[in-house]
Amino acid sequence: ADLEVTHWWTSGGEAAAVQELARIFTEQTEYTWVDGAIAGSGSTARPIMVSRIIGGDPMGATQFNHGRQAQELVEAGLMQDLTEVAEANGWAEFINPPSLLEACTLDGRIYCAPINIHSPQWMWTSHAAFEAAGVEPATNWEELKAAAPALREAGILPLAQGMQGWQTSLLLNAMVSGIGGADFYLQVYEAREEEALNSDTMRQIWEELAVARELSQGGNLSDWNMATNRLIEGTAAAQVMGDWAQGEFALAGQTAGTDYGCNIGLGGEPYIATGGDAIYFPVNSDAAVTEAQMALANVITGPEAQVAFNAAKGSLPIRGDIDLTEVNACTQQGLETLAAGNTIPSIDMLLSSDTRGQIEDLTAEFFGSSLSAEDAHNRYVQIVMSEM
Amino acid sequence: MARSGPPLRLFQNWQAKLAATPMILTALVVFIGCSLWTVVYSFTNSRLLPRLEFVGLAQYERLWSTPRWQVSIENLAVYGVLSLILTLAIGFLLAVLLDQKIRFEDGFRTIILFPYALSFIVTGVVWQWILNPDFGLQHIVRGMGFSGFTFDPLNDPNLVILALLAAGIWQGAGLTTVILLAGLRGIDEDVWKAARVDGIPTWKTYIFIVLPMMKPVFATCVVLISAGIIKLYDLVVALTRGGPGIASEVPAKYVYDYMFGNQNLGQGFAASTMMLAAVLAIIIPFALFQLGRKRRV
Amino acid sequence: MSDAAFPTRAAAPARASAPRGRLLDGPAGVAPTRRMNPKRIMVYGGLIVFSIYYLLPLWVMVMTSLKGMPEIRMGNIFAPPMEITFEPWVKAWSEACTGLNCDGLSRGFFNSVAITVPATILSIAVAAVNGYALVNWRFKGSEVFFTILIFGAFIPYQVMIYPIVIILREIGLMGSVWGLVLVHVVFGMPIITLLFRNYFSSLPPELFKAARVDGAGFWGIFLRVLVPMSLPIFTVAVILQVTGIWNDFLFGVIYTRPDSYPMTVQLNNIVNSVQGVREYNVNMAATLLTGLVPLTIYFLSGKLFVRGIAAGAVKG
Amino acid sequence: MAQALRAAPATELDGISVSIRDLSLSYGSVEVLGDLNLDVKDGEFLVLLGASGCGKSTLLNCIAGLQPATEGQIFISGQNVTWAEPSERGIGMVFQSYALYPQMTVEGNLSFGLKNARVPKDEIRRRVARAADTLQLEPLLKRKPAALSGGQRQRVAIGRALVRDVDVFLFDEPLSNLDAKLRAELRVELKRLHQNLGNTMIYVTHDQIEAMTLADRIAIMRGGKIQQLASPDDIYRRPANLYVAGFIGSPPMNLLPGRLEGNRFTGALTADVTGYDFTSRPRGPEVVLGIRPEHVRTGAAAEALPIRAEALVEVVEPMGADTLVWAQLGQTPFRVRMDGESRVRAGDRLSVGFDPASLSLFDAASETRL
Amino acid sequence: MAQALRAAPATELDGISVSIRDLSLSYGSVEVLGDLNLDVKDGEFLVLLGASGCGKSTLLNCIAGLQPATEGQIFISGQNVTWAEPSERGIGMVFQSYALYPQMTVEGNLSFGLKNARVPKDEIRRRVARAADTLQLEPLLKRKPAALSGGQRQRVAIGRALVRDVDVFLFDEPLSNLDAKLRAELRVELKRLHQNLGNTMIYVTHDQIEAMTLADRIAIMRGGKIQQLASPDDIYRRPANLYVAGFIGSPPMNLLPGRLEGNRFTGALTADVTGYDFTSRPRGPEVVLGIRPEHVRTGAAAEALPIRAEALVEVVEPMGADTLVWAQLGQTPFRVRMDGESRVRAGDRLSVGFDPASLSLFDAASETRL
Ligand SMILES: Nc1ncnc2c1ncn2[C@@H]1O[C@H](COP(=O)(O)OP(=O)(O)OP(=O)(O)O)[C@@H](O)[C@H]1O
Ligand SMILES: Nc1ncnc2c1ncn2[C@@H]1O[C@H](COP(=O)(O)OP(=O)(O)OP(=O)(O)O)[C@@H](O)[C@H]1O
Ligand SMILES: [Mg+2]
Ligand SMILES: [Mg+2]
Repeated sequence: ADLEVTHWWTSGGEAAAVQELARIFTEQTEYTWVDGAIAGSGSTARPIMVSRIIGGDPMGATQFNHGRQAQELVEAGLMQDLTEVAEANGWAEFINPPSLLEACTLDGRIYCAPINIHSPQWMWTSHAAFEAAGVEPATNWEELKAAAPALREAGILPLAQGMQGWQTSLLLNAMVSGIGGADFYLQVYEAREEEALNSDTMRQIWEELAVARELSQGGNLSDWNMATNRLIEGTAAAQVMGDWAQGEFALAGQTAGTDYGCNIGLGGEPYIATGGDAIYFPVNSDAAVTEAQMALANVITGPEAQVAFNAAKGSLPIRGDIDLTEVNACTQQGLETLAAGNTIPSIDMLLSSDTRGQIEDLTAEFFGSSLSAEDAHNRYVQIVMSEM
Repeated sequence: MARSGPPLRLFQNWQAKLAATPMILTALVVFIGCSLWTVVYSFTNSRLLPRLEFVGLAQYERLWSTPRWQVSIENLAVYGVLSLILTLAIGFLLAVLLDQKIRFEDGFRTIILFPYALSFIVTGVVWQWILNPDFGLQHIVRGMGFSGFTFDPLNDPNLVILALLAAGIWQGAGLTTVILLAGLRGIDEDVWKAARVDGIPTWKTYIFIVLPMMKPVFATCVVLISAGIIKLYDLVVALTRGGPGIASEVPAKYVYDYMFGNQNLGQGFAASTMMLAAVLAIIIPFALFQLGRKRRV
Repeated sequence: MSDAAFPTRAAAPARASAPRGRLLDGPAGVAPTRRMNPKRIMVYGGLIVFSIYYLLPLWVMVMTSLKGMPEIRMGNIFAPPMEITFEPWVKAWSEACTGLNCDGLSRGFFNSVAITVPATILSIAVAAVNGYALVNWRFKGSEVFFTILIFGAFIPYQVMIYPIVIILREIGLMGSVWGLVLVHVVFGMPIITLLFRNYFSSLPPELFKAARVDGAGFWGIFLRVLVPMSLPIFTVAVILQVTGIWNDFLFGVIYTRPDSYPMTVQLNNIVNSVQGVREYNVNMAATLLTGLVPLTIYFLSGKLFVRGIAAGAVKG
Repeated sequence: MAQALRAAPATELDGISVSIRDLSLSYGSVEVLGDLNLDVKDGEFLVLLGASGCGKSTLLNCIAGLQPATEGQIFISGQNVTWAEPSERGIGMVFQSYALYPQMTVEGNLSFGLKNARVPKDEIRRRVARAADTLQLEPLLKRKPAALSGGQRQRVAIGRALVRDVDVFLFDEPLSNLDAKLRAELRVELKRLHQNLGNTMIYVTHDQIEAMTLADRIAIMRGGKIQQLASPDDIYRRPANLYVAGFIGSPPMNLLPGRLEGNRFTGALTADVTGYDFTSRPRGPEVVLGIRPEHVRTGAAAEALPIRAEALVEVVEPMGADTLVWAQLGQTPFRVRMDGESRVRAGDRLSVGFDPASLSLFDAASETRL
Repeated sequence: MAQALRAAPATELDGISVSIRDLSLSYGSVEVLGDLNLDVKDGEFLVLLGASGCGKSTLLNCIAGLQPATEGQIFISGQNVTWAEPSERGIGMVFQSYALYPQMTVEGNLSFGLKNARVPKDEIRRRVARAADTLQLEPLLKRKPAALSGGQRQRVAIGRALVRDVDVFLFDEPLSNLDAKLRAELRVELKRLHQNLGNTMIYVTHDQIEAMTLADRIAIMRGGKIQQLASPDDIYRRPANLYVAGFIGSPPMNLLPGRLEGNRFTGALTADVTGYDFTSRPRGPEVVLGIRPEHVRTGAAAEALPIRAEALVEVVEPMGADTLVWAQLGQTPFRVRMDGESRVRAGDRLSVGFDPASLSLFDAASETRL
């Protein structure tokens, strides 16, 4: 049977990763992968996916960021229960960190297959750019700030940051965990303690965000991969972006460590969020499709697909049991962090899309205007506190 | 041959009624039904899926305290007013120019009308490209020696509305021109002659005599243009994605983003209900005006 | 209005023979007008300026689509290509990728045709019948429904996306081409019905009465008397609907599945599937390709369109 | 409505082609036709005449079934057709705007109704040929209406009614879109057609000349009511009320208000109306005296007449065959129609006179004829 | 446009208000006006009469300067205005469709042109008041055109020309949008206006009654050429050619083709035309004899006349004041206008007769009057 898989993996590295996945799926099963890519980003694609599921015309499988995005669909009984497949294949044993599987679980049943771990807290640097400015590549946020004048002097954009809400809020959250630390991050987003939200740390983070706004001035970028491209070209020095940026570097033939640098948590506290993508399987009336769905769930979590997919995409595998000696220095760094248990839940797991969206709107507004850090901070506190 | 007595009321005209069922269904089920559905659910806390848990006016309170919504409303107002005025002004000017018994009228008209054939996606892409600071206008002007020249509306929150206007008018003024031209052509030739005999200069004739005579045609244009303005969405998405920051957000995008992106249907519904209310606030006076006009004639 | 700018005959010089002792001194014949007086210059000047504004984007699109990426990066977007390449067109049509599908716009093109043709025909058929019923067979409440319909033209689509998903689900058309066709019929209905209603009400009512006396029924009158004389308005309706439906993005993306995505969705995918550098030339070629069908229709039937607009839109 | 009401007693409708009983029609709260009764005899040429907006077309549409009546009944050829479809009523209709089907040839226009009625092809051909022959349309059969002149179009429109072999022809101002000359010609043709066919014809117009020349009887309408139904001659000579008197005749009757005491009228002039054929005596002394401009004699001819006065000429309109004189009789405007040969000038004093037999008297209060 | 060239020699244009010299106008290759010459006297009321499309409006537009002539000259009040702007020509114009400015009040309509010419406010007020007075527009000054009746609108249109204090008034079918009654009334008003103002007026119409009643002289046009320019009486009694004879009169003149040998006419009837006032002798024997329906005498009156015949009555049209009889004289249709009192019926034989002095003879080949 044909299995239609919808997703928004359309950038260069992402597309290459999907390619791998589709290849393996076709090789290992008798089913066909029908690609349903929707370009744009999650915010373009998700409504389409949701409306199709609600509209009773579901695709075979679909990407969501795992966490709370699909929770209501699951609650409404629109998603296939994968518990049997998971138990038969022992997902609980190899999926690491276990929080990944937890995010797929509702009332003890499993509804999605995690496919990768996305860590958004990375600061990427372009060695060529720093070289041109005659300074050492920055390894943390402070160094970047220090190098900024020299970079500007050399006509290099210190920080290449897309102006879209999700990218600017990604920067904010990277600062929360990188500057504030893991506990602070949890206090803010999990416990949503008023104290933490109003703390000096948080205040300072917003000041830093204002600095980032300064540093990214003149970039006029919107898509993240355009920003990454500036780094590849060497016309911008740094970008705070998820590990998927590596896909772009890889595609451009650049080598981690020599051509570009990577710093978890902006070079501060090395914690990575263990969010990522998961594949959900909408309930379906066609038995053949259901079989194909189970087969795909199995393939996705299998070692071969994990290696191929994550290598191409630059993300981390969900299995603790596979050998990734081949991977590059940056991925290695991520794996080590993971192995050390320095993980925090991703923002998708902690906040509703609604709250997350509001934060994105706030940071977008912040970057696109001269809103003061203090005002922004106050509004930020309100948004987070209003999370239901 | 004569039928026995008057036919039942319901079956009078039954074919017409039958033929009009698609319209009746559309009007009742889609336009009224869906709108009501939306209004009802705007009082709930529906998130990803609609559910009837009423929360009173909470969604509206939040809506009006959200800066992005306020910006959206402001943008729509600014864009709407400017676009309405400019489209009408440019449309009328072009119609007047085309009405001067010129050569190649068909050619000019086609040139002015063709963007209307393109989708907003296309329009957005093209204008994004032209306004791109690194390749487009700014780059060209700088290349001509004005190295200090800065024109980057797509990245300037204060100017981004200009970019939307340039693209929106480029796309839409053609239709207005054609309608107004048809209106101009419909004006009694004798009025022109009378004005010439009275010694009234052409421009004055246009402004003081012809323009007021075209009120109904302008009304048609205003309806068409405002329907487009309220729905303004695709162009923003294609051209600016609401950016820089939230500088070019519009209500329709707010609705869409909240309903689907942020998975807060209740909020989206509240926003769309507000849009609906705005539409009513525009249409009802207009409809009354039309009614009044008919009655007077 | 303006005097004839191009006199068919130049002012005749005083004729040699003076018949019947007429006065020949003083102005005679056509007043000498310079071919280009200041007013004319302003008229043409204005038109040309606007034409540039309108044509520039098209020019840029075409030129960019014919350039290679290196030339684009170096250069002037307004300059014609130094080296013409059709590579971007080929790529846009058949090679550009979205996810795993690397067949460019070609698939979307046929999908668009498959959606546009039935949707146009059906929506015009329904709207024409509506207009006819509204003008010639008024029944109690018909104007009310029409008012609601017109009101519907203003409702932002977003308001209705969700409930329509539910409606389509309930009637089992979600995701099928027919569901999309239905959506287009519904949303095209207000304006097209308005057009037909205005047009039919501008036809003499006696025609309708004569046909009734002649024993033609509801459909007989419509099909055999009114439709054959409604060419201008059908042209307008066809043009508006073809462009509207062809250019639709929102409904196309929500109410269909990927294998039946229309061209605009493919275009959006291509434009937004940035892989490394934005391939502006491919984007422009894709954009042009997508706009080709409606553009062609406009260029071919511009005159009819204008005439139809005059017949159907001006009487508000 | 009960079956019993439908068929009118046969005797009652004998020789009556179209009978209208208590017909009312309102648009919303506006009453356009009020309680109208009218019998049209078999083969009669009835003209509905009235000012614009008086409801002539509405009445015709009711008869044709194009406009459902609010109340009342309509009988055609003895059948109650109040609720019948237009095509079932045995009527043919001709419209002011011709209402030809523009995309069909003349032949198509003529045969459309027959095709709808599924008349056999042969029969259609026969009937079209006959109508074309009657109306001299043969050379035009293959043309489209756009390629015809106004008069030809009107003939096709008549032909369309003709082929349907109906009992009753309805005409709604069929000539008013034509120029004066053509109108005069077609008028005669229509009259001839009626003489040949002998059908019942109901003809709406607001042109009195048409009404006077064509009608067997004229129904003068005003505000949805019939003011007078009589032969053209009666209407011209004995208008039933002031409205009809003022409406008929061009220029209209001179109307002089005054008082009537015994047989003595005093107003702009003094007259002894002995010899006037009273149908009723006035209720009060206030009356209006009417005299048609063409019944006024002038100069020497006036001297011999019982009623005489002197008028001051204001404007003279020579109209070829005759001359219209606009004069003042005291303060009242007074029109006189004179021979085309007469030479009168503005400012002249004109002695006028007329016969009591040619005048009309109306009660000023009720406005009806005395 | 040197000033010196403009004034024409005074003597030649003395007493001439509008003079048109060799005027031609073509649209592309279609000649609409051909070498037209026309002098309109000071204070004259000239009517341009002709069938639709004969170029009447075009000529008027040329005079007004709304249509540049292809060739020729136009003089108004002694000035060569061939190239002048309409507003500089000293003309006022009134259009068929009124062409009022709909969004301005009546007052605004009247004063807009003056304001534009920067006439002082006081003067404007004075002139508007005068025009309003002349045309009885005072109570309407504050209304908009939409709130006026047809006749009132037409009066405003005239007023707009009036306030401009011009020498020449141009009217393009100003009454043809009005109904018959109103038309008759306004016609008289116009005549009165002309009598009071004494301006030159050029008036286009295709209604002969208007032409006959209003004109000092009528110019009959056909295909862009003037066929006859003469007083109404002359045109009616002595039509210059067959076209004019057939055009004027309703119903038109009876035209009987035949042969003229000496003074003996043979055709549908035989007649001795001794007493006819020949202006030229025919070139061939083929002639056409014309006699107006109203000059035909019938019955006893016919017996006394030199020319007599018998006609077969076909259709009788009673028209109130008189009766039209459509008859056959041999094979030729023959119209007779009789008194309204006469009682003739279709099928009757009618003896007709007329006086040679009242008939017209035309050369059959050149179609001109003999
Ligand atoms: N659809 C309608 N709704 C309301 N009033 C109407 C409608 N149709 C006609 N009327 C009114 O009915 C009256 C009679 O109209 P009708 O057309 O019968 O007049 P008419 O005598 O034929 O006039 P005319 O000579 O102008 O044709 C008019 O006053 C008109 O305003
Ligand atoms: N703009 C034009 N181009 C070509 N031909 C024209 C134009 N305007 C008028 N004509 C032609 O010139 C001729 C005279 O037109 P004009 O309007 O003067 O006629 P008219 O005598 O006023 O007729 P009517 O009584 O119908 O108003 C007509 O045959 C017409 O077809
Ligand atoms: Mg009528
Ligand atoms: Mg004319």
